[in-house]
Amino acid sequence: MANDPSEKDPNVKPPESPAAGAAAPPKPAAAAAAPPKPPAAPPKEAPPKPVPLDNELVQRLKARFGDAIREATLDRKQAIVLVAAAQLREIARYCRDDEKFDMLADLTAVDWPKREKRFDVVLNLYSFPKNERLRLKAHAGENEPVPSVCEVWPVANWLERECYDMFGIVFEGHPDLKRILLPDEWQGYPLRKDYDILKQDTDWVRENLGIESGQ
Amino acid sequence: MSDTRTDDRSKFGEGVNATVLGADEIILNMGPQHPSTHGVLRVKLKLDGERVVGSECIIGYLHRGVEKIAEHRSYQQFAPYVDRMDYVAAVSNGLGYCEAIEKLLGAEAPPRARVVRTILTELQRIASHLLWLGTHALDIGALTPVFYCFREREEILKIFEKYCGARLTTHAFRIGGLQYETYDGFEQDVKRFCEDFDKKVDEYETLLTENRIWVGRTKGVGILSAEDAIALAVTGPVLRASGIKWDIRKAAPYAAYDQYEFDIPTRQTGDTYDRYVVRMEEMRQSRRICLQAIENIPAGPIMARIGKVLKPPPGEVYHAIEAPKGELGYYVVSDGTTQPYRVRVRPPSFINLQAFDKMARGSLVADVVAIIGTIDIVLGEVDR
Amino acid sequence: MTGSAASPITSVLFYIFALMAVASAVLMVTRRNIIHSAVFLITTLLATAGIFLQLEAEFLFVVQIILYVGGIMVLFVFVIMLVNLDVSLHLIQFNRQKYVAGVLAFVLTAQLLIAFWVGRSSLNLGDARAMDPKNTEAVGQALFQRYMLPFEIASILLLVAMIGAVVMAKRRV
Amino acid sequence: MNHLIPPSILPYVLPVLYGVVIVAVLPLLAGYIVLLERKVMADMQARLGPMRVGPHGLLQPIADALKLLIKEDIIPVKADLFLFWCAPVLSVTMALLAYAAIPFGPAFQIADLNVGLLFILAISSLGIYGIVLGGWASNSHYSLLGALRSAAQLVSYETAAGLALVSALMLAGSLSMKDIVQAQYDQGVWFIFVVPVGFFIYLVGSIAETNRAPFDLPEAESELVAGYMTEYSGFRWALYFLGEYANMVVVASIATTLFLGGWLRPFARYQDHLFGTSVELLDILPTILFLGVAVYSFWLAPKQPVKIQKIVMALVGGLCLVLAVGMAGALFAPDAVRMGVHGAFWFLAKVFTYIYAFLWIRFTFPRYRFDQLMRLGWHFLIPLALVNVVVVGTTIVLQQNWDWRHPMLTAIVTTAIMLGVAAFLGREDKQHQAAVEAPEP
Repeated sequence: MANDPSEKDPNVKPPESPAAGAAAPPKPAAAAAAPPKPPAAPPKEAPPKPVPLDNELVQRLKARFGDAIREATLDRKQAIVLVAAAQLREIARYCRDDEKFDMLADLTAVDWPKREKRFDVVLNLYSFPKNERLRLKAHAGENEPVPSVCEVWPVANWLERECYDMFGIVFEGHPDLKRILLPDEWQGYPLRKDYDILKQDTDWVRENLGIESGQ
Repeated sequence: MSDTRTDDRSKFGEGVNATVLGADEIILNMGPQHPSTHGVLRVKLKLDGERVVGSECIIGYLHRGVEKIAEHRSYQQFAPYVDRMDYVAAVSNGLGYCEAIEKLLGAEAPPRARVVRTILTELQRIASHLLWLGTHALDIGALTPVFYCFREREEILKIFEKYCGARLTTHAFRIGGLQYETYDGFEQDVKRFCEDFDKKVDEYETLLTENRIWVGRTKGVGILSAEDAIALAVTGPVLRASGIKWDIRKAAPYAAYDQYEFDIPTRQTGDTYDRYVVRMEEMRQSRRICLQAIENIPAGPIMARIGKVLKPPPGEVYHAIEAPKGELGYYVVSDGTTQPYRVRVRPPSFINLQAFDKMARGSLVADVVAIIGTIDIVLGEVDR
Repeated sequence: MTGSAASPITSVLFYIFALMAVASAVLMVTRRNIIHSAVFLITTLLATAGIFLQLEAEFLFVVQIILYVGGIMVLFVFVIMLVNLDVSLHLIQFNRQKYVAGVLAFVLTAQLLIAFWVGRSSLNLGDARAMDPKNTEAVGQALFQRYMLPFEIASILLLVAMIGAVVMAKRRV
Repeated sequence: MNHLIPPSILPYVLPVLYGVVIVAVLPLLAGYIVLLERKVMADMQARLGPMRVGPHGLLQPIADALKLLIKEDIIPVKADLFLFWCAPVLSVTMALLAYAAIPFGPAFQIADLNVGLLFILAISSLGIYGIVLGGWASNSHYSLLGALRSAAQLVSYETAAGLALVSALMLAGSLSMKDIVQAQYDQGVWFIFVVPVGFFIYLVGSIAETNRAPFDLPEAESELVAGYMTEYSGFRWALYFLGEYANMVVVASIATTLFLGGWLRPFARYQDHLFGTSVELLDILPTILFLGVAVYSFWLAPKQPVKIQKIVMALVGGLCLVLAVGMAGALFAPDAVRMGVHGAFWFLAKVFTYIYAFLWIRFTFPRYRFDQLMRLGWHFLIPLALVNVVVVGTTIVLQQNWDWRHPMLTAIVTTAIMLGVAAFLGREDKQHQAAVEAPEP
């Protein structure tokens, strides 16, 4: 039943997943031309457009890490900083020690299969002294290991294990990287866009029950 | 924050490698079917005699892949799934999700909806804490409080049932506001409940707070220092019991919390007894909020004008609320279609449970039950 | 209850208890399972306690039960359970000197019988005189008045033994 | 009628008769104590308790017994059959054997041994075997661990309870239960008022000795599940249960005899006569009680939903009426009968209040952890009991040699000393607690 996700050709996509509509690279900042405004139904308050962000925090980061800080945007009044995956751990340690972001609220990933570096590793930080939130994002390719931030925030231990379990992102430097929610011998990474539930079911049914399709 | 600090912190990370056993250590397996693990949680304890030397929580027995389902549902269709995660506090799950999507849309629920949402969420917090108190006391051996707690919780569930027809997985809110207008007599019911609830909390306190055996079983058990709490990103009553005065309802007010004043109970030592005191005090504060809220529920519409088909422009948002267990966050990425591209739930129980290993080390086997109870986890939310 | 000691009921009781004591003693020795032999040892002790009771020496009956069966034997059973000795079940119990043992046993029993036979006249098994009802007080008086010194020495000895045990068993903290 | 029975077994007839009565009544009594416990527990937890089987659940014990009889009897594989069978039997026989020396009434006692109390202590100390052998025979690691723990608990609390009884014994001067009650009658005061700390220690010790909450650790420990009883099912398990409740009644009757004045009516020496008849004022209390219960159950009878329950409730009413008449009749009967009937009533009333205290404590206190439990036993109760024995001893010597004649004053002084000692021991326990609280990093 080992449907190795990598050799699947992209067009076998679940019917109801979005078609080429969102083909434009969804990085908000780069999509300069926002998609055509939704038909003006009753006057709805549209959210503020994502806008490049340039406050002192971003300047300090740029001064410190130079081009490792790829972009900084403000989407719906929330600061997002895109960083290079390689320096993720140093930037994380800097954010915790000097910028006082002492709590890693959440660490997760988003799968954009059409990009060459398909995964977004997203870190939501929070600072108790400054009562501020910051979101670090890093792009990671399919089999490209991401530096683990376990030493910086110990809570990342389970969060990174869940990311590995759901997306297959390998966090190098993690003390005990193995699946956390799914059984250890599980094949495939469910939250990847090309992990098709329907195909999973038909494979299993065909293999174990010998009938064509369970639907 | 010198670097040396990080070295000792890294020792949190390594799970108990069960194969390496000390001289007379044994592995004790608790769960997944166990009377006091609050659901299907399996804990592998490494014991040296009676003392717990290491522990590893094995979870995932209740994993339903909610986040994968979200990618194949429209925004409104996914709302009922949110109730099934922390099924003990379904209303606050719903509030978190609806407000996250409203932020994504840039919409804002009308004032009346925000006030009613606050009342129902606070009632749900009381109900969740009551269930915690009942089962926690039962695990430690006090047979009576569980029946008192469920008697009060029943009153709250009746109010939910009258309002939206369901008691547990209520799906009470809609994106943009409320579906149902409050039934007439809603204010009187809430007032009657809040009126005599204070006396009821005193009843529990007389049963437990000064009870020498209760104090003996909870004081000094499962200690979590403030520094460890922040390092492990523990939130909610567990964090406040370790001495950090932080509550999202005050730090980043949402719904109508900025209109009412209430205080945040905190304690210093961060042991099971402190978490008990913090949660009891939180119930009283929630009652205070409800009483202030039902004084004047503003008139006006209960639904924002966001139309039937929701197509939020591409982008992402992270919205966090103060659920009874801690910070419940929703990270929603939209790609402009009617279905969310990615919904990530930041589950307080899952992250608080990771602190179990730190709390359980050095304690006795009999305390493990008390420690699991004091973290107040719900496996639906841990496994998602 | 000062019924005459030699009434039929009590003598019947005596034979029952005596038989029980001997039978369980034999059973105790022959059992392979440790716990079974411990249980039979307890029955032997209970049987001897029964004989004390039948002689209306209640205090001795009660002391026998509290001390031996309720105290010492509990520790025996504890030790047996904590140190599970099922390894000993597989050892062969008896070595090959069966014949030598048999001869020795025969010689010993022969001597005993002869001794009984010769001295049978002095064994006047008169009726067992019932103890006077106040025997508990008598025992108390004897212990604390006439034999005060030996009693104190014995208690100090026991105390020393207890402290020694505690010191040895204390976990090297 | 005496000439019918051959003289040699005459002294044995009455005790055997009493024995049969007790052994027959006890399982029923144990069953109804279980019902009482469930009803009291329900009442304390704002609910109703068993209501379905018979009116207000009155037939519940019979239903339980039947259920347990027909339940499948599972014996674990490789269990030690002989021991597996005899462990519950052992624990029940030991509990029943202890009734031999308990004086239910002035005449209603199987055997008035002059070492009565010691006999009961000896027999109840044999109860440990029922538990230990049961744990060993069920061939499961957890039940063995549970058995050893409860045995350790029993052994350590037996000492404390024994020492507490010694303090009451010294006042009575004799080991025979009848003499103890007689001494309380002669001294005109129940021993609970003279040595209240002794009573308190015995209360705690007896709760621990019968393995009841908050000391029911072996059965309720989370990973031991049900302690030594886990592998038992069906009637074997019911035997253990019967043993526990019989033990509870034994312990209650010891406390009643020694501290609450056995079959003595409260203010036993208060001879005020009612309207000049030979009836003492307080003697009519039992009759009033039973009359009240009878009226209440007759009032309840028509309200029962099901017809059969109406009949049963009416029957219960009738039974209480008969008892009331019996109590009243005994007033005018010859002295021996009156003393017997009323004595038994007062004895049972006190036993039930003691058991009610057991139930009350069970539903208000959470469970002790095993190390706290042992520390309480060894560091607090036993030293306290020892000091209590010494203090009571000195007061008695004072009274006999320098005829110190104010009993009330001595009681107050001794209690004050004891409370001081208790506080000291409590403080030491707290320091230990603080030491545990800051475990080594």
